[in-house]
Amino acid sequence: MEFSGIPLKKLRAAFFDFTSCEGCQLQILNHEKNLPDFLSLIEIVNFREISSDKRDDYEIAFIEGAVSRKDQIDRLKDIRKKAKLVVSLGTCACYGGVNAIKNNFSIESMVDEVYKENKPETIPVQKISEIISVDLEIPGCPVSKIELEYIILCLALGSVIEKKKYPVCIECKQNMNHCFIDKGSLCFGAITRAGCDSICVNGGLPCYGCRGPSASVNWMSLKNILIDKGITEEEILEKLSLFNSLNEVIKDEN
Amino acid sequence: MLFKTITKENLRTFITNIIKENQTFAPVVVSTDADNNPIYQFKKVDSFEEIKINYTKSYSSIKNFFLPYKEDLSTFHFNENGWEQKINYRVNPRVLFGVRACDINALIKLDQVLMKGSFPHPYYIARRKNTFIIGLDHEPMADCFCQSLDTNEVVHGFDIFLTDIGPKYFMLINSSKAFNLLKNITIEEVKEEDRENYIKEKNRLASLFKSHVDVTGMANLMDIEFESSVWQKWGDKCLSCGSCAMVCPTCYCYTVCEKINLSLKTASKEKMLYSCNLIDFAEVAGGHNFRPKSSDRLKYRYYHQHRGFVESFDESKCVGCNRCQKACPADINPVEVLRDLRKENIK
Amino acid sequence: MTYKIPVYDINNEHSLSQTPNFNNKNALMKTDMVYQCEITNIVELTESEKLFQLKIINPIEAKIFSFLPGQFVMVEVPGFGEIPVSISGSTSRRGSVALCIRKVGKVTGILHKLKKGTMLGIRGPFGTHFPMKQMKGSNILLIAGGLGIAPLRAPIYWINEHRSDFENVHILYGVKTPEQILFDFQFDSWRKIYNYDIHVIVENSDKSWQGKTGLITDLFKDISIDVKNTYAIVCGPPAMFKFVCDYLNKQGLAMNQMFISLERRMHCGMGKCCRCMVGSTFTCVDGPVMDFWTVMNLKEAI
Amino acid sequence: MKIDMNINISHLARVEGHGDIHIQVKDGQLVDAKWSVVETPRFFEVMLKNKSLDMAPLIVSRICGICSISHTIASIRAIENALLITPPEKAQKLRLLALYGEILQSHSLHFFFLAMPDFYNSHSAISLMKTKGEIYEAALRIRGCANFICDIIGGRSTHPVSFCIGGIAKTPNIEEYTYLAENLSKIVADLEFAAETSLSLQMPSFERETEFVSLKGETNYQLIGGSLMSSDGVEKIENEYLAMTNEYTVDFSTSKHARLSRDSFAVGPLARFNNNYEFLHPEAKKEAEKFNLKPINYNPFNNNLVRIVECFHVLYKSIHLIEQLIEDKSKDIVSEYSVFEAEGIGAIEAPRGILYHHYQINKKGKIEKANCVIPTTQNNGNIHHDLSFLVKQELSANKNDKNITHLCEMLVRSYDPCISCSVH
Ligand SMILES: Cc1cc2nc3c(=O)[nH]c(=O)nc-3n(C[C@H](O)[C@H](O)[C@H](O)COP(=O)(O)OP(=O)(O)OC[C@H]3O[C@@H](n4cnc5c(N)ncnc54)[C@H](O)[C@@H]3O)c2cc1C
Ligand code: SF4
Ligand code: SF4
Ligand code: SF4
Repeated sequence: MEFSGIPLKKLRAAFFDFTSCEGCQLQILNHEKNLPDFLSLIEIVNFREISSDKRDDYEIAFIEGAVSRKDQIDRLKDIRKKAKLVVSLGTCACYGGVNAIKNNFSIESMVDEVYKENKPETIPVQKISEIISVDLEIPGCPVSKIELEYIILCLALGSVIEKKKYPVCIECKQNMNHCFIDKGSLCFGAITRAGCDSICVNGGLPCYGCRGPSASVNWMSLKNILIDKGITEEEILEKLSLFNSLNEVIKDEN
Repeated sequence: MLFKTITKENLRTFITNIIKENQTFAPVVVSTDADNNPIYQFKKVDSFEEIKINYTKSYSSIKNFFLPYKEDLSTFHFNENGWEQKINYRVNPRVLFGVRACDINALIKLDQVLMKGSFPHPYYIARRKNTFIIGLDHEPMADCFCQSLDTNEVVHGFDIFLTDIGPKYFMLINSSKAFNLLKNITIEEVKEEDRENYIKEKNRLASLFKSHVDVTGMANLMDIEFESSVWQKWGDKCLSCGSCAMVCPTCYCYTVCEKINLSLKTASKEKMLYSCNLIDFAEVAGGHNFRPKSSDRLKYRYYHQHRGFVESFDESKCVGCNRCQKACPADINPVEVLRDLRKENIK
Repeated sequence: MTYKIPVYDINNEHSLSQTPNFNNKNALMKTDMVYQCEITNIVELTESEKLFQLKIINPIEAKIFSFLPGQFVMVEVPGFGEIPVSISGSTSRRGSVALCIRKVGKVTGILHKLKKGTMLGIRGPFGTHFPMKQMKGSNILLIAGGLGIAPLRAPIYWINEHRSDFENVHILYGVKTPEQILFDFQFDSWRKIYNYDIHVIVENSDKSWQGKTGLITDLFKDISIDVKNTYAIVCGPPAMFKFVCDYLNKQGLAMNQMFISLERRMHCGMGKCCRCMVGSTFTCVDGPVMDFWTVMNLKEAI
Repeated sequence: MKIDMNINISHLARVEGHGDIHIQVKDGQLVDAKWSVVETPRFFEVMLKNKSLDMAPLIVSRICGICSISHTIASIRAIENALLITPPEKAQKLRLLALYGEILQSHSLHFFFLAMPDFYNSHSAISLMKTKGEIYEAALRIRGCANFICDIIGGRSTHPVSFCIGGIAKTPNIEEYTYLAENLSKIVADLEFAAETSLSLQMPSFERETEFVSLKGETNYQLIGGSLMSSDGVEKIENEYLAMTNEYTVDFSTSKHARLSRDSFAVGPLARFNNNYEFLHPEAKKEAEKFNLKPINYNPFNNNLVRIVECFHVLYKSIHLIEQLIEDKSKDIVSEYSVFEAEGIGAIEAPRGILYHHYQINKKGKIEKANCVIPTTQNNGNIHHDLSFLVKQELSANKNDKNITHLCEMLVRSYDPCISCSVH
């Protein structure tokens, strides 16, 4: 197959789920209008949630979810061995996501509280790249299907995948939203990588940074701005840790 | 230009009828800020009643009716033999009602770049020629500094411009299109008292400005103060988020991005307004960035406004609307930046 | 009675139905309409550089397209992007455009995957050129660093095609490693047939390299220049041209007798996207070719 | 014939999350049949500790990607019940509309993409799409429209962003309503076509008497709040949900089980249908009649058909609700509130059945303690018991292990378990 002089490769893809809500996988079936075209670009050889076919000859492994149990580590390593390209799909896989809030509590007390008996085994939440090497990260809680379509197309065409370097504020302005910060509230859009079309702010929620930091982060300035607006440090930290995606930003603080 | 007056009642009828037959955009309330002040935007309206005729200023400027945030420059259609490129400049006529003087002056500045000079921009021209502009005078807000930049008065660039002189509006008619439309409604000749009221009102409005900044010699100052620590000071605050350029009525720089449709049958070449504050604005092949620091980029934005544009067109690119400060999460204030540069803030 | 605003259809403007002529900068035209080209030949120069030979398909467009040494075109790979590339061929071969392209990213990466026969688009020519006519009767110094040799090929051909107009021609060419040398297969003909004096120097050499090792300025020891009657054309990375021009200036070569070609990010080529602005100058319209004096007077030029 | 058989399905496909089926038969006698959930627990209830109220709906939304709107609404409802907030009527209508959207989205996902391949002996909808193109075109349009409702009302179909404590952050404009209404009307034909085709689908014959739990309809097919009921005659108010669920742990599953009057009970489409049949939209009832469905129905496989029936219900209800919303010119969409020490429960009908969120709030407005009871958790016991019943029935009909495996998988799927949800 060829597209305008460029060889086109139908990649064998597998989708695997780890600790997550499976919302990112669900996005694959969304954007229904484009679905037939989307499915014609890849050959899905393993996707438990929608198919009972299972093959191990995949080239790309899309990994959804974080790691939170020992057996998942071996499963991941096995996938890494088989796949040419490992892609972290969604904020859980890229950063730990909401699951990582769990890491603020002691494992034992947590298990005791929820299970009186028949206690399950569990370990602190880790992102995929802490366990195996990852070739591509597609954050988002959930991932944006439009972005996913773009990435699949680039992979099929062997083209460079361009990540937006600018922050969510640009998209927020394109959508003619009134800035949360001007309203006196907190928003992390200014330090978060764009690509979601500022979907949260459009819907009335500030951006809590599920897509991770943009290419230019000025955390000290943003923090001062928020404190000036009367937002407490405690609240800033609570919101900053919702997705575990902006940690590296605070690290710069010291 | 023709000068007439129109009663408030007739204006209402006039606008109501315009709304009925044309896509009309006018200021409406969309939100409130931390101090409970209303936030306005130009939105499509279906009746005169929705319009906030006494609005202050719109949060985003009207430039996006002429330079949309995103616009397809062309599309490619693939076939067995290769591809075919298609371009279309068609724009449906629309009306903007309630445009401020500074915003009209901003359009005139954009006209300089995009309609005149080298390589006129057909996309802009198509939009400009199909937009009917009805301007409206207003009391400046405390932070408006358009007077300092000579953009609080308009002489062209619009179809109709209105000034409230009590029971009626003083009306400047500046296009045959406007003249023809106005044949539908009763308008009156300007009487002696109207002229008096008009001048009085104009003087009153001019006297209300509270924000001023001296821009004389600014172009050279920009060069002289190129290494000034002022840039570091403001650069440290800047989040490099680009909000300022997005809302600014005269920022027009852009990026281009091409997208192939999933069907592989078509592709589009999309233009997207950009901002010189964004980190990769001046990044080139090999990864070299000509403006790596946020202070370099912030400086550059001012440099383009108060030096680059002056060099080409003998006037600043900034019109003094202060939208950039309102939209800036870091509250970076152009008046303060320029004063700092003039060393006026040092006591 | 109607309140309907009449449509103004700009598509009806006469000039918009004409083939765009990018040499006519002030006309209203379909500025984003490309000339379709076929890739007629691809020469693999090194691992990362290829020379593409394009032929403009439409005869009218082929006739309109004319350029001067130093100018560039915007190369369109539909669906992937459009990039500025200097024209690296002779001005006299109408309808034919040679481009030497280094693989660095998205568009250039795709270009390197293309095969002979593929259709591309170009717009242009854009930008300023080396003032070849003004240089008449002088000695010429052509100095290239790395990929900088690509834009120099146009003046190299020009000078040969007007050989009697020029005195001595020196080509000084510096690269990092021997494998990076471009167009060495042409050096013989440039020396023998064009009668140019060519010197090549390599920064980091290996055993296979027989020639000189060092920085490009080391080559000045091998030639003598008459600073009164010499023009220099310098192409290469900013650090290199600054170094070279400063040296030549110290030797007495006037700043406005040295021409360089600047590189900036560009998305339109027409002074609209502002990406290539240096201070207040558009590299695409007022450049990329500028004399050293102008460059040194630009803020953040280097 | 005395046969031995071991069926071990690990990570059952075409369900949300990870669950295993284990069947052991010796000498033709069932030794063991297990439905065991092996999903890793995420400890959402602990994560909520000491969190600000506005964070709760955002966090719990991530319990499940398919029914995130349900979790969000249940969470907000729990907080509102605790703090005695009454959201404006318009906000309530919009929430209900979003829930309709989610039910349509989830049901059509399950029916066409997860369940349907079983009836055509196919492994996945992706391969089935090639042979049953027409049905899938209709299915994609239905899902597209369902997602569109969620996008418009919730800002996004997965993990909505527009719902807030006290109401809703934004309302659609007239253009959006009209566009929605037009699209919904268009897919009526698609749904009818899908229903028509489904008439030929043979549901396996199987019946096991069980108890059905759902919200209690008073005047309508209740989906948000109200009282709780079971088909065995138990009735409780929302706040007494614990008496309705009685969760307990088992050693073969990371998800808990639940019971009421019997060993297990069922929630979900069939439970709602059995308990609230009279309140179904007439068009949905007509559909049920075509399928020969009448309450009370004890065949869990019929959950599949009831999903189609419910799709009709929510589709017609949505069209009607949008008409009302277009008329509703009120601008009031959020109620103000203050925080105090309080406790509240929110019960709603998620696509897979009744869902409860329960929070204790301290006087600083932080969550002190949380509890969430998920539909699939409540169904797990029932699935588990159904399995042994089904295997016994099939053994006596002399079915082979391939047949039995297929039926067991289908049985579990017919509950559309949301496993990661159940192990939250
Ligand atoms: C006047 C001029 C003449 C040039 N002549 C040549 C030539 O003869 N041969 C040659 O190989 N290269 C030439 N270049 C450089 C060439 O334009 C870039 O290598 C090319 O744009 C990179 O495109 P890309 O899509 O492959 O890279 P990308 O994947 O887009 O990015 C790689 C890098 O290139 C930068 N970049 C992206 N777009 C542009 C752009 N439009 N202009 C400049 N940098 C960009 C990015 O910031 C990034 O750092 C010239 C540039 C200019 C301005
Ligand atoms: S609301 Fe958030 S994303 Fe939008 S402009 Fe403000 S800070 Fe940026
Ligand atoms: S707005 Fe922020 S939180 Fe929302 S999707 Fe975008 S990046 Fe994620
Ligand atoms: S720079 Fe700021 S004040 Fe000046 S025109 Fe732009 S937005 Fe208005």
